[in-house]
Amino acid sequence: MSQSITAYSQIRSSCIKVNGSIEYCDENFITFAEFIKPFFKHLNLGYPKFYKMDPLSKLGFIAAELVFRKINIALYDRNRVGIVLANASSSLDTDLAHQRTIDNRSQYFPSPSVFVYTLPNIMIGEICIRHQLKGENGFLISEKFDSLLLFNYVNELFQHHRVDACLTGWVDLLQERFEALLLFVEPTTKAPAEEPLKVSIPFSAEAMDTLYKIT
Amino acid sequence: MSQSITAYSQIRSSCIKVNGSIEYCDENFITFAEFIKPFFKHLNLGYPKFYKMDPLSKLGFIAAELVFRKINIALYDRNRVGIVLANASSSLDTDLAHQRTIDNRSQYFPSPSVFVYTLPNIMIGEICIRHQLKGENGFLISEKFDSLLLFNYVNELFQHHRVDACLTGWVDLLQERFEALLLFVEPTTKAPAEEPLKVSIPFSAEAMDTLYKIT
Amino acid sequence: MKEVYIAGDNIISSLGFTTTANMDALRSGQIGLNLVTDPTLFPSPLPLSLVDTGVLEEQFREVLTLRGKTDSPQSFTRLEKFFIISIHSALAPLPIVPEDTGTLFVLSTTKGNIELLEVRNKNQFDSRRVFLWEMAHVVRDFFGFAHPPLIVSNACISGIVALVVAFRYLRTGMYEHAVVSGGDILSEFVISGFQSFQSLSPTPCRPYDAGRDGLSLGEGAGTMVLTTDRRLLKGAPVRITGAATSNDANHISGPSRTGEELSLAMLEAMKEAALSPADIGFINAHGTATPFNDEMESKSIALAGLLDVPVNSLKGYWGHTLGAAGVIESVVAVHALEDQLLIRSAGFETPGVPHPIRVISETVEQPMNSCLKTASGFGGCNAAILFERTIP
Amino acid sequence: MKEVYIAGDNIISSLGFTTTANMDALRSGQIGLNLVTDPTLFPSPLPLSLVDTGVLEEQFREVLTLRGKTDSPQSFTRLEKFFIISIHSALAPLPIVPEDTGTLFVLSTTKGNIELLEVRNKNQFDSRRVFLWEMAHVVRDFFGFAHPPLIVSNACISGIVALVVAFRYLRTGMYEHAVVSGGDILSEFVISGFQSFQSLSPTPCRPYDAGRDGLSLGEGAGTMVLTTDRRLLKGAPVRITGAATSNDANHISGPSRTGEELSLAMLEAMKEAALSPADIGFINAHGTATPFNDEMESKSIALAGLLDVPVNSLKGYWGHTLGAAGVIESVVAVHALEDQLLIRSAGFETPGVPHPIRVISETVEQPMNSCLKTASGFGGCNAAILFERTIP
Repeated sequence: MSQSITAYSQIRSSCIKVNGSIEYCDENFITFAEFIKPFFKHLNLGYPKFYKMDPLSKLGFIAAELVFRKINIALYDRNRVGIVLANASSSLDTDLAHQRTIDNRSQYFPSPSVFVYTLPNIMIGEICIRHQLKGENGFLISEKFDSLLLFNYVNELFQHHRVDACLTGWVDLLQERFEALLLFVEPTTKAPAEEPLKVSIPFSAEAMDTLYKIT
Repeated sequence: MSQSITAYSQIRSSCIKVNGSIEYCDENFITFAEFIKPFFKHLNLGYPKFYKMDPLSKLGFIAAELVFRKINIALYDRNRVGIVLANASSSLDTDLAHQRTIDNRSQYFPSPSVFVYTLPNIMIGEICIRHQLKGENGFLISEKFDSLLLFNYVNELFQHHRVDACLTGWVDLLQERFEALLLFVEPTTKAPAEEPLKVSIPFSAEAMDTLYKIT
Repeated sequence: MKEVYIAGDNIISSLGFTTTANMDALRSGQIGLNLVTDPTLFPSPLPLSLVDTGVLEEQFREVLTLRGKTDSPQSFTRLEKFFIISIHSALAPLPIVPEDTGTLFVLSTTKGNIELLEVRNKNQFDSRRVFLWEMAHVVRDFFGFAHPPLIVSNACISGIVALVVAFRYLRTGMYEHAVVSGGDILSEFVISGFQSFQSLSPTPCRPYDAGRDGLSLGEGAGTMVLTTDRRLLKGAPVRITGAATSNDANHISGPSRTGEELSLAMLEAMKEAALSPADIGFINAHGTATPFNDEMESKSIALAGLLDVPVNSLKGYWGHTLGAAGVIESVVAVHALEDQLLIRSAGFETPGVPHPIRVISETVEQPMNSCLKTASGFGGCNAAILFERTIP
Repeated sequence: MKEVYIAGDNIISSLGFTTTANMDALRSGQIGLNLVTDPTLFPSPLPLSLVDTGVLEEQFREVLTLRGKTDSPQSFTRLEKFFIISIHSALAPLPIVPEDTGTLFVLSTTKGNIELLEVRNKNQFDSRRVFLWEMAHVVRDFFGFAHPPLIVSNACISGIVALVVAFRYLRTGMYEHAVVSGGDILSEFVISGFQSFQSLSPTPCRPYDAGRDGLSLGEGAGTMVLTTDRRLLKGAPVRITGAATSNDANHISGPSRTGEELSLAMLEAMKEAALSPADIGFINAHGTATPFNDEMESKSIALAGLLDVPVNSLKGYWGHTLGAAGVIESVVAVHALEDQLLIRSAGFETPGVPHPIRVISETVEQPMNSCLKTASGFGGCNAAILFERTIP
């Protein structure tokens, strides 16, 4: 059994790409919020929950959204679609925001809507809610993008027949530095006729490294 | 502005069709449950909630599922996808089941899991949950399939810019007699390139009548 | 797009058989929920809002006479009598006639003649009478409406959906007038079902209160007559100017956790009417007094930016009247606008929802121009409709 | 596929620094949650389960000596000390060495050295130390693990996910041994956050009890050493035979309304292990004692057909230890299996969940062969793992 990457999205520097094609570029931004808001509006999703998310979840949400524009998720058993993500900074960007709310006892105002995002896998939850994915999930941490870390984890999921398909990749954000690479992985034999928007790249750590470099 | 039917499903007699093609037939069943269970398993959706639904919701759920295999719902603003359904029997099939639980005071056991299905629009709720549709919804009753009733309602939704797309149709079930015709309706201009599984039939009461007759 | 005006209305409830009787009762703070002991409805005493059967029969005979009908009162079910009296009462003072091909008839109900399923009621009527369309046809035939009824059965938002569809059909000119009638009766069927959910309060329900512990059920009917022909109306009629529905897509019997979807409907209705939060005079909300519903509504009101707007629920007066609720509560909303009256939200004492909504705790007069009416129900459905005064 | 055995373990908690000390305390019903007054953690007294700092420092100096290290104890954070003592204690009696390229190191934590963000702790350590990978590298370097750590940070299920990934990697032969360590400390950061959710109980938490009113927090660390080489083990070791995770896809901070998704993970783990409900000796569940979590778990247990299986939660002993919870509770589950012991679910008196789950109310010995360990957490994540005795 071999797997392929059948859709992927990339967000870095000033561009957003899907299956290798540029969807959006903006060089003139200072914060991540300024960069992503116009693109979110452009997608016209009517998903006001997006505005409540922390920046990390927003980044992962948009990257996942782009992948699922190329995949018809209704064709999959959603209990068997997994999500495995990794990053370097965990939820530190939002941790800093929560810490600020408690630093000063006279201005002590911890907010549950901030605190809930002080876990990196909340991003997985947001993506699962949006696309009703209920399968395996795991969030891993590594100092740098580690293709083998993700490849091994996802490959084992397929070897143990725990998933029919898996969204995997790297979504990292800390203080306005951000990058995302998300891949949809499924068995190579999955009938492509019904989903012509897909690509087909053999799933390997090397392929992930290549896609990460050209992100 | 004109609308088209871009995907449709039909369930009647002993066959299930999508966009006019037969997906499944079974002549040898007595109850609706016997008819639909093998087909649900064949779809391999991994959606155990299905087994808890009442027969009417099961019928609507399957008909909707087939439509959304031809439509990539991730390409739509789900706050602006409506559902307007109609039937003749309301939830009477399940009303009879609830009534049986209270008919005899010595065997009085009303169950919330039955009672909740004694409203026909619960079927709309089940379809909305499955596909995360949050737009306009309405459930109408008519003695017989009434194409003009549904056409007018849905057409007004488009005229008032209340929806970008709408699932509409007839889903009726009472004591083992059942029929469903569901249509996905959207503006004719909607870019078809990204969704080649779609059909394109101008949306009109006449077109609905034709599809109903050949259900 | 045409303007859609409210031309006339009626309410039938435990508080009376006319809009005036009901408005007077609400104004004086009269509660229609009483502890009822009726084993055909429920084995133990329960606070219910019941329509008086003696007055009902008397009123129905009067309508038969006035309409020149020779039918036996026994050939109509309790709910059909509700509808017929209510529609007659709403239409009587108006020059709008059912037989006119420009008149739309919309009927809202959740369970129709459901009590006919009970063993004790078998054989009293043709079994087809439990079909909602058959019941609606009986009402249609009584008045001779030119068109078959448009029947809405969309759980607890049915009444609002019925008004919304009439509003839209009139707005684009498909019809000139609409008679929108909603009703439901109390039955063992419905009470046993809500009881199985453990969602009934042992005392009259208390929307938005910290001590709320479930809903109360009621029965009734309401009618609202709409028209696009202002020449038929005197003074400065109230208009419908926006409406929307939405779905939680979350759970079939519990409300949204976030309230986003109801707020979506509220915001869409306001957008259609081109009104901002500061323009809204009051919100007549659903307010069933179940812990989760009221909590969700407070979140929706906060999300829609309406925390400064006075809010009431009428459920504390006559309980949840299901398919009637959206219509009768809208009739009150329209009259409250006309009378410039904020009606106290009965049963409310101590704030008990997560967001600081402004629940109306005393009935007072106040200048205002619009009311946002909302409803939510099983199946995750939400609806919002906007009533606005016509500035004379 | 290879068999995966538990070779050794350790628990550090308020109840002691060894598995034996913790098991003895649980057996005798000792509760580690005490009312703590510490303004650096929280302004008012709160029941917390804290690791004794004096013993911690003493134990850490001993490990430095035993491992021949000349580092200053001040160059390690509190959590790093937890991890180092725990891993040292678990590995000490075993012939498994960190430097072996066949040994995998998996580390689970939710917040790592989060207390370094506090103003009072600034400049004590390099600011990089708040990154989870930097903290894990400190632990790796201490022991000289051949491979970089595999770091899991998946909310409250982190510890189980860490065990699951080690199980899978060993099963297919990618590694021969695995050291799985989970830990978290209590900090103002975490306590203030849970407090903002109003989910902390003022008294020691009471999982599944009708009077439960929120969770209690604790700190600690646990280590489990896994191997596929049975020759290294004496007697009849416990194995891991199945595991799965799932997501509710419903809400980021509230559990599923139906419990379907946790039951999905439970059923998948049982399917992988080829066990039926009748084979399960007991369930060590998550049981945080928040009203909704415990309610959801009871639904999952019912859906998975496990209502006849005894259930406990260990949260009543040492609270919710976050990234440590999955590992330390699994260590207890393994020893309970070895000792044939059903451990009382502390804090439980009156059933208070919708389904009649069999909460263990007295610690008793009972023959049994397997334990299903579950966890659920923020982000809608659920996990289940199956421990089975090897029949000698």
